Amino acid sequence: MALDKNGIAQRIAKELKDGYYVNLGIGIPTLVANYIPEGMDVVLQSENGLLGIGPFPTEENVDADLINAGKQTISMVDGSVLFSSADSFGMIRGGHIDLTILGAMEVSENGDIANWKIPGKMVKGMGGAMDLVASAKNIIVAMRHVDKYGKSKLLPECSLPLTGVNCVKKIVTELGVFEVVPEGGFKVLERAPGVSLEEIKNSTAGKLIVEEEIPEMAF
Amino acid sequence: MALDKNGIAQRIAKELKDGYYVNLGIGIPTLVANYIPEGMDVVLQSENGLLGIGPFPTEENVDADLINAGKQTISMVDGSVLFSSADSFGMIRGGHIDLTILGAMEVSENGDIANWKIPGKMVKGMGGAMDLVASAKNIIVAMRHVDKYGKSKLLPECSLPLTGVNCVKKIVTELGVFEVVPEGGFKVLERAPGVSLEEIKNSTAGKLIVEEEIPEMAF
Amino acid sequence: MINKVVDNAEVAVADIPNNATLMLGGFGLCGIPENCISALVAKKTAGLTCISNNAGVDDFGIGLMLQQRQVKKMISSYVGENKEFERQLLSGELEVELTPQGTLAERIRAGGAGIPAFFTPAGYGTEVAEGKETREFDGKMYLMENWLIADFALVKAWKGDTAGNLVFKGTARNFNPMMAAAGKITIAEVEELVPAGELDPNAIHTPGVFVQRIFQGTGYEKRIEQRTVSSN
Amino acid sequence: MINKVVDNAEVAVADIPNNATLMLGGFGLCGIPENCISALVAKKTAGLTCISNNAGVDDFGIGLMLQQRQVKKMISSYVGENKEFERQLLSGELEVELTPQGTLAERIRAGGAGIPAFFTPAGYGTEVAEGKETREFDGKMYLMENWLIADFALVKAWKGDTAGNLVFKGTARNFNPMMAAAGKITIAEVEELVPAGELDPNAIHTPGVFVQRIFQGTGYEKRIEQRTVSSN
Repeated sequence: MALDKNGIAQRIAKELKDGYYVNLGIGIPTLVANYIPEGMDVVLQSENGLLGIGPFPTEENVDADLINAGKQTISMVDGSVLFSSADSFGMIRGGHIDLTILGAMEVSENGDIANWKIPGKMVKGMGGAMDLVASAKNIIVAMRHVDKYGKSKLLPECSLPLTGVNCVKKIVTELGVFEVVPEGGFKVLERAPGVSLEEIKNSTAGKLIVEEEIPEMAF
Repeated sequence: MALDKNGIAQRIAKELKDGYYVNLGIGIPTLVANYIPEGMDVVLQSENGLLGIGPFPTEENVDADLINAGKQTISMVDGSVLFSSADSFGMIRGGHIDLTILGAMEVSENGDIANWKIPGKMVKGMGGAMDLVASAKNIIVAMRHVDKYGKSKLLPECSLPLTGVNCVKKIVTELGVFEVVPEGGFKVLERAPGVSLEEIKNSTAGKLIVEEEIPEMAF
Repeated sequence: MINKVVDNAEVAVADIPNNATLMLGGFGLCGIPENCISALVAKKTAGLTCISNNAGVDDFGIGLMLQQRQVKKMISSYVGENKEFERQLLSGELEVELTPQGTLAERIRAGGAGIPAFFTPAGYGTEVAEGKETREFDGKMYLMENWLIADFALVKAWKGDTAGNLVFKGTARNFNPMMAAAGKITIAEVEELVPAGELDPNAIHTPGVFVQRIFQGTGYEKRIEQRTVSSN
Repeated sequence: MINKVVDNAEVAVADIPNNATLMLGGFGLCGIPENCISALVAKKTAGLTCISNNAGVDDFGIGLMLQQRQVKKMISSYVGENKEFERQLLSGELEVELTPQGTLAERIRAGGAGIPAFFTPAGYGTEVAEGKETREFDGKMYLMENWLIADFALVKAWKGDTAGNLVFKGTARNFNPMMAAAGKITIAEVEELVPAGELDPNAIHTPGVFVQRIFQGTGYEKRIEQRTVSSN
């Protein structure tokens, strides 16, 4: 059975490692925070100026001066630190964040990503996405495998305006886990529980690489 | 009578204006702090990371963690603020310091300055001088008119390696006050008490501009 | 220490002319100069170019200035959450320059620090790089971006002193410190104004040299965009 | 929070190899990593390239490493006050790259912030500009300078916590925060090490993400170069 958005987040959480500093994008990536394994030290960065995002505050602790990049009220943890936007993106651009997890509209088989603009529709802006994808050492995309019209989002080439080039390393969708390989192509690493390779092939427009028996993902 | 170094400092202090942020170089410029007019608000910047230099500390208040750019122990005043070297030179480079006063080995009639290196002798380095002269809105040089061999330091062209080009606006020496005019040349503004124009002419190798009766400086 | 205190927002923004370029601090509605925006709305200053990460919401922040069509151009990284903005943009009444958030922050920082241009990887290979110089360093591609400087920077701090030193709180810091340094004239509004000497010199975020005018603001609403809470 | 604590300087610098590029914080002898320097002197690591504003004095700071000829090259802005340094430089044993102090600070800041190059006016028209690209912006001439990144950055802070967050004191801050960000591995020695959560998150100068190892130093001498006092 294909994963729901929580399932995608839960699978991505398995990519976390002890000691990682991680930037989580808006949407499914934000949910990853709910699945950080007990006892694992992972520090979440919010690009508007906080390292060490805590849980949402209780009603009486809501502070308008403490929000995340999605403008949600948040809290801090022991060891949290606050800084300016310039320092925050210095941290990002300088490669100090171990992992960036973000959503996408399209990913191409050479790792290009499009996630900020649909021509002809209202443009909201790229926010910090271009800085993040151009700078991160490791980028995992969390997204639906196909769009609402049934069109594959894993493509030979992106059709939408790009956010960044040659940057996505891994993709987790409701159907499986995919590695973007250096020579180009989506290498299938895992199938979602009950999802067939056939189903994945039918939903993927880009070059799919199937090297051996593909295991079902385990949680 | 030609001025001593305190006299030069005292004359330069007359160039200060209320509300100025000022960077004082090592040597005679440091003495200018002793002649800031009573009641005038002038804030002194130390490029190693302090705005608001206070007087030297009393023996019991000496703090090894609080020094000026000349490595002297100092104190702070109410409203002082500490920052990093990058922020300090951002402040300097960004044109936020109103006046820079520094010493020189040579100044040319187009405002070039040489004050960091004598070829063939030990080179100590330029420290912050190149940043200061390239960035300051207003630069006053405090120096002896001639070197110890009697050679003029106000020259058609500098003979020593340059610190910066077209930057010096005014020079105060033991003999007088000189403006470096945009078209090139040292315009005599004031004579030191008892110093004749003849004496100034004899000590100046660069082009001297004497437009009218030159007043004796008053304190 | 030099005293930078003015009475209130009206006095502070009185000489901002039509067609000025402004920087306005804040991320979303967090850390925005509420008092200065109100004063500009009352003053009806028009033709403004506003450099701000966001454009407020329909009825708060820069949105209030958009309602009155005081803004000619926005330089921002993200301008969602604002219907009136969308209408003016689609009708051509409003010009928008979108720039990656980190590039925006760095361009403003560069403006304050006297760095006219720098190289960043953000936007390489995208439409953001169109018309810009690109260059390879250590095997990676970068594009050149220029500094931003404003006629007036309007910033909001938590505490400030009479010498203009500022301390920000939480994530309300965001773009405020860089903008304070990049304004030819910087106006700081603070929740609490104290005499020079009361703030810890070691914990000041913005040195007073960058601030030309400071006043204690009133009636801060601090509107929250996404109130998210967890149960006890 | 991730725990970055190591036992002492010896452990912290144990894997610094010969011929490594180091950054060492401090201005003069103010804010230098005394414990790490002592450990490197004991370890006799050689062939080092040291990026540091100054080179210490004959018998303290980096001067101790010069005595043992552990340093191959210095990148600094000012290297006076050191006879042994002078001797090695004149005899050709030591290589020196002099760079304007603000350019040095900005190159290090750029290294930590992922900016491979930027333009500065400092040194234009001087020998510092030789071989460098120059360019005009808004009628003023600038030269292009590149970032600096080190294999190891050795910084000294006043207080630090187990997560690597640092607070500096007085003018001992100087080059330390930028170097902390520009080291591939950053080692911080602090006068007082506290548990994560004890430092005010709003008043931390260096976020822990930049620090890989931290320890509480011992026996700080904090030598003063120019002890100047005024009478009461």
